[in-house]
Amino acid sequence: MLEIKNLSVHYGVIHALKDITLTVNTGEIVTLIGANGAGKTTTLRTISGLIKPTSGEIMLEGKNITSLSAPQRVELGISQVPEGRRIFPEMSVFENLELGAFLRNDKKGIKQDIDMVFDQFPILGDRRKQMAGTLSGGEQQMLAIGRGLMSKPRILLLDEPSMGLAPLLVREIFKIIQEINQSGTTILLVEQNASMALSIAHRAYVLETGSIVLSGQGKELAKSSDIQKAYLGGE
Amino acid sequence: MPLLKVDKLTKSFGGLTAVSNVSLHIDRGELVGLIGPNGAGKTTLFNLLTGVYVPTSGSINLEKDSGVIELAGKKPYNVTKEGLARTFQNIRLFKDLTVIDNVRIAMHLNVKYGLGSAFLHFNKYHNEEDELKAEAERLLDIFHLSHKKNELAKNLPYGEQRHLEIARALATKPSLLLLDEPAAGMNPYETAALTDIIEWIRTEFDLTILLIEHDMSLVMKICERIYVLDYGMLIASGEPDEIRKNKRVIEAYLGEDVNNA
Amino acid sequence: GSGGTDDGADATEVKIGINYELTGAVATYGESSVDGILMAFDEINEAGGINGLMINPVTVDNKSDAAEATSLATRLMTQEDVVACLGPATSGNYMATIPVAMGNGIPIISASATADEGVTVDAAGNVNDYVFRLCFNDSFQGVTMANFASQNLGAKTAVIVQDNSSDYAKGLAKNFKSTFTEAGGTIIAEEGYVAKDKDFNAILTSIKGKSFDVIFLPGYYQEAGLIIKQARDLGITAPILGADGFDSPVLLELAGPEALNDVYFSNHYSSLDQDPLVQDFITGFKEKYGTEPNAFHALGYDLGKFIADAIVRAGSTDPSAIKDALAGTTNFVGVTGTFSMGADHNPIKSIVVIGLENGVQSTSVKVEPK
Amino acid sequence: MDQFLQQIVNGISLGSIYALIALGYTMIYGIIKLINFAHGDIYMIGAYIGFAVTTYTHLGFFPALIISMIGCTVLGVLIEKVAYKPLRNSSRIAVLITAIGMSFLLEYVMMFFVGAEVRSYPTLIPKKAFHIGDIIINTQQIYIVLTAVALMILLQFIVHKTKTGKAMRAVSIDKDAAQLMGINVNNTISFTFAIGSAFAGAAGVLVGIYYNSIDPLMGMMPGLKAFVAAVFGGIGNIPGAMIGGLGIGIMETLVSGYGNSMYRDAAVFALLIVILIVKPTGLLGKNTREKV
Amino acid sequence: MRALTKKNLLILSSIILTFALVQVLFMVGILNSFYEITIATICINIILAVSLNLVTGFTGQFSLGHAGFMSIGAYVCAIISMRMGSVGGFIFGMLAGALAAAFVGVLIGIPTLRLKGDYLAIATLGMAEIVRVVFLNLEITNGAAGLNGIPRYANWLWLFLFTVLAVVLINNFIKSSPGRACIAIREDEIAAESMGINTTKYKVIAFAIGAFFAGLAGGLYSSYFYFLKPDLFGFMKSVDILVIVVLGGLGSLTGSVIAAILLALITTFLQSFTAVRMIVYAALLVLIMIFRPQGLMGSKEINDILKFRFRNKDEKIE
Ligand SMILES: Nc1ncnc2c1ncn2[C@@H]1O[C@H](COP(=O)(O)OP(=O)(O)OP(=O)(O)O)[C@@H](O)[C@H]1O
Ligand SMILES: Nc1ncnc2c1ncn2[C@@H]1O[C@H](COP(=O)(O)OP(=O)(O)OP(=O)(O)O)[C@@H](O)[C@H]1O
Ligand SMILES: [Mg+2]
Ligand SMILES: [Mg+2]
Repeated sequence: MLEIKNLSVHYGVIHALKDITLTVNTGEIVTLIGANGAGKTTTLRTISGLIKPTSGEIMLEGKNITSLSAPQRVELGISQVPEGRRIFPEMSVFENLELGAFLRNDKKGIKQDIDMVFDQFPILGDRRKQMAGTLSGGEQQMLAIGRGLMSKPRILLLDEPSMGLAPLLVREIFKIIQEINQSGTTILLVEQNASMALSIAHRAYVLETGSIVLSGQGKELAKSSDIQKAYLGGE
Repeated sequence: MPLLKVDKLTKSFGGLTAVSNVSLHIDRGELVGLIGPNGAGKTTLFNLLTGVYVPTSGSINLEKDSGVIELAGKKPYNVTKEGLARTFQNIRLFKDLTVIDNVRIAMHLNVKYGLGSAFLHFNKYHNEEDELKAEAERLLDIFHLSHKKNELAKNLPYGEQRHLEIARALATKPSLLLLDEPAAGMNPYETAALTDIIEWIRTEFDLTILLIEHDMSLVMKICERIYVLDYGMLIASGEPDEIRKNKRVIEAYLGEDVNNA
Repeated sequence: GSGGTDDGADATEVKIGINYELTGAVATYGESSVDGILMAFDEINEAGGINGLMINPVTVDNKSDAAEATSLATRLMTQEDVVACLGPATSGNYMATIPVAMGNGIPIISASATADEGVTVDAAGNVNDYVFRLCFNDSFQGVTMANFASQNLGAKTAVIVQDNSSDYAKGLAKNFKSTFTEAGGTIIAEEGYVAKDKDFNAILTSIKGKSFDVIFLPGYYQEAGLIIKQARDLGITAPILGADGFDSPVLLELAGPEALNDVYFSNHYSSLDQDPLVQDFITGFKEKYGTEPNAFHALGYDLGKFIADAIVRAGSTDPSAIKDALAGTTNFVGVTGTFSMGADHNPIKSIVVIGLENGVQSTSVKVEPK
Repeated sequence: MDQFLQQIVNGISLGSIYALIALGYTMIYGIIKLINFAHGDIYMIGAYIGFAVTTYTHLGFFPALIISMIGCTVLGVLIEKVAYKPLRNSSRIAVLITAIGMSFLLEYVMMFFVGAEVRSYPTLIPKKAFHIGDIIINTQQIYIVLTAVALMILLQFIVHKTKTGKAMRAVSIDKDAAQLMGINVNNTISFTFAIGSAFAGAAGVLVGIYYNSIDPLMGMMPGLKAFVAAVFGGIGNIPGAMIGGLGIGIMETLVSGYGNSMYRDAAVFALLIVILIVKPTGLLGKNTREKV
Repeated sequence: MRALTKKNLLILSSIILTFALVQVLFMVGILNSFYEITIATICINIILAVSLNLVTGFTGQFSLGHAGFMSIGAYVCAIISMRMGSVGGFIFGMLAGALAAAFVGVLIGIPTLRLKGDYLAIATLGMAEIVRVVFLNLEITNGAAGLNGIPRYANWLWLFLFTVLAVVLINNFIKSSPGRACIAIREDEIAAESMGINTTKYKVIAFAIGAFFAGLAGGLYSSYFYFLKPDLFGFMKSVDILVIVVLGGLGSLTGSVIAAILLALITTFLQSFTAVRMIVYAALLVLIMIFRPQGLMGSKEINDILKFRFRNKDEKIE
């Protein structure tokens, strides 16, 4: 579904991504793991069109989208739940979700989908009128995911959805990700919590200082001793 | 008398009571954890302790050599002066300044020369500035940052920024250090390294530490005691093993599957 | 620098500096003055110049800023080698250039710097050799209008509404006040506004509630036009008095003819004056610029003619000789009146008090200087 | 008492003019946090466009108003594209200086072409005075007050009830996140400038008619006062701009009418500072203390 | 004072050299009184710009009222030196003016520095307007007509001396612990406070120092240009100073100095293009900001650049 070919990104003189190639097939959960500063967020932001690559191509279902703007990519079905949530704090929960559906015009469908998000995250339903900025960290994370779903994406990019969440919620979030996937959305997941990510992912890539150093089946990678040592905190 | 004694502390924002009647204490030299669900009021409690918020009611007592003092209602800079230092949940470095300047700024309270020296750079200025610089470099060494001392803080990788924040807090020469989610955004490997550093600085600097963290691998490993907040209220306290088994804590926070912590 | 004669025999032109406010707060006065000056210079050059020398005007813009005026005066005198400088228009900026003129020995003249003190005579009472003006000063106009109010209009009480940001207006107000009270009148209220204000309803409403015989309105036509209109709209019918700052066709455009009744102002000349000099100027000006001239235009025009006349009389382009010629002026005939230069370098000229009816000049009273 | 009421009427009509300009100001501020110093000059250009249209083509009030609004829209969008867009990621103060430069540019270019002299405006709306007791209100005052209120309501509606308004708010909070929602940030900002500038153009024509006097520097003081009004009401807040404008207008009037008119501006600023000290984010500004 | 370090000697000698060079140019007549005015403007603008830079560039407090402080210094100095009529009177007047400005700075700073960003800008703008209106209505300042014939003691020597003094003292301050406290406030007020910095105190200190030097510049201005009027110190003057600071680079003293010189040169050069000078000036302003939004120097100082050069060389050798 999503193909990235020889992608390079620079921030000024910093070479953040070096010649990255990866694919995400329809219906998969693919996870991208790596240390701090490896370039995970950069990868997602480039896919979304927030950053222009220095070279390389991004293909969505065979179509080259490298030169499209971020909003155009949203229209084609790419949605991102960004690092640090980036909800609109001075707007209500409801308005945040409405904005998620900005490009849609089917009023009825939007309404249904908002209800669906409230089903998925009942606590958001209770807080629909509350200013998003006053939500707790976990609630904000749920809102960010719900908002990401509102555009009816074909592929959802998740950047560290478990960061700063209580253990109980972390497990909850991963369960929800799997549910979203099962209902037909392809997922590219970036996580620090590598063990959890690997446990739900079909496939995984390991990023190290801007290059992909390893890839394979999620479960298998989890067993690899290199990975154990570097990212899972194992001995 | 413990180093820090919090008594019936309450903070309300309009209708919401973020911290509700919380009493706790921390003894000298202890390493104490503060955990609880998102929105439980942990950061708010830190903000109360450090003077960012004025408590609605309750008291915060700190024991000093000179006697017990009340911290509630004091301005943040005065709280720091009394020996409390903190890091922030969302990193708040002086992003556009160099690494070493971040630390030097934090040494502000230890500077004795006055405005005259500041303008005219008397000998006093030079002597103290030299000392300051040496001291700052020593701190950076501990966190393996001295080779980056002239880099801008914002250009450091995330993990190193967290380290720099701790170094900066230490530069104020605190007796009590408050760490707000120091391991957030780190992978397990990095978290493990951080755990070691926290233990090490505690002995090296003779510190008392209170830390907030959602990563149980860190909390359960190094905290001697743990307080648990939920909806602004203290729901449990005790040693890691007790907390791990506490039903209310499991229900509200840890979940059933706590074994991987 | 010592002026344009250094170049010796091959000189075919005479450089005259024009240092005016062409941008900034008082740009309109500078702009008008320069238009008048250049019209005069064009006429002179077309007629063969000054003894065969073409006038080369060096125009600079002092941005309505005193320091800039000083800098430009220095530039004109030391870099451009002008033989004399005209302007700036406002007293403050003009005064700032006085030490430059004195230091460089180049005469300066202004046609609109009306401040009583500190212009042609310094604080110690000595005349500034190189400094001249060809307009009367604030006290003459202020005193004239106060006398006009009490003697011609029989006013006992007056309200002053002054442009608080203008030294010209404040100078007029001060002189009006002292003369009017000396003559037994009372000033009921003093109100202020600042240049570029457009809404005067607040002060007008407040004076409407008082009883008084006349309003004295020292200031310029841009605001005066609006004040007169708004006053009449609010039902204030008392006579309104002003000074040469009123003299502009814009006053009529802003206030409209219905509002311009019972309005009197002092001026250098009356456009109704049938003297051919005046009428030729007015038609010539309309041809050249497409509008009616205002006081600044007329004064600027006279200024241009005046400096040329002085150079002719000096018989040389030596600044010091020009200075002497300026000081020795007798009976110069200009659009804005015939005058001789007084010992204090102020012109001795008569004043005209013009009355407006439906926006048209209907009466004029001539007042001779004491 | 009558005099007091008359002063209030005076204050409201003066204040409505400040409000008219402040509305556009605050709206542009709201989206890119820019104190658009050129806004007052767009208002000036609007007045001149209206002047040119009515003087040379003899069209009536409404065509003049519309043409002026269109002209200002084009100008506002152009300025944004040329001068502000390249600075999207620069410090706010850099953009502020650009705005000041832009303001100078408009003033001096205008002065270069039309001269510094004031011009009188054609009477496009017949002026009729109504006497209520001793209080005088004229039709033009009523027009201005009504226009200001109507524009405020319209703006409030656009910003809070329409999709574009939502996009505007989202862009103002977080540009990247807005893009991720599919919002075209550049178009949204252009749209905001278009509306803000159109309003400034309308204000220019209305004020030209009301006071019958325009000049190239006419935008300077009202621009500054409108900025003060917007801050006073809580910058970025639409009803705040209205209340701020009226507040400043009424304050000025009362100080002139009952205090010392020589100290009008000083008194108004002193009052303003006192109010800000009591309410540091303006009358309706939200005190969004950063959560740490 | 470690006066005799290599670096200080280098700075001292370059200062003396600059002075000597200009002095010689004056003496042989290459520079005449016209250039002296330009140089005087540059000196005064440098003092104004570095002092505003301390407030806005280093401490991060957005001030639109610097001309107000300048006018206080100017009027106080003018009035005193007119009464005393001696060089001593001028120096005393200048100090008194600067202190008066600093005093007003503290007075207005304590309540208003709680305000943030644009709200502070409005408060400072308002303060400057109030000062201006007061001068416009006072008897002793001669109202709108202004003061004329102020004794002219300020000459190139004084101007140079005070400019160097202002730059050196402010530079020293920034390189000290209180100076770093100010910079910390600009970077992150909440974090600064958590580091034990009394933010209000340091904001007021920076504000007072800024006002002090602005007052000093005002005193020099009044004496050199011997003429004062309230409208010289309007909003536009504050903007002019801000333009210098931003153009040079917020947080760069070197930048302020360079921008003050550059703008004076541009202004002088444009004087010959009367009709379009302001249009060109405004267009230049916009263009410079578009192409160099961080200002000419960013937040770098001259020695940062020199150091960078040296370091690069070293690296190549290795
Ligand atoms: N805006 C920026 N300007 C300059 N450098 C940047 C910028 N954003 C990221 N970088 C650098 O690019 C590299 C990759 O950063 P990125 O944020 O993609 O890492 P990451 O893998 O998401 O890390 P983390 O786990 O901390 O989120 C890092 O070295 C980082 O310092
Ligand atoms: N300044 C404030 N105004 C209003 N509500 C606030 C404010 N600060 C905190 N709150 C609310 O108080 C509650 C506690 O917040 P706090 O930040 O202390 O949570 P926390 O325990 O640190 O959570 P997390 O683990 O997600 O960081 C939340 O509901 C939050 O929305
Ligand atoms: Mg990341
Ligand atoms: Mg928290």
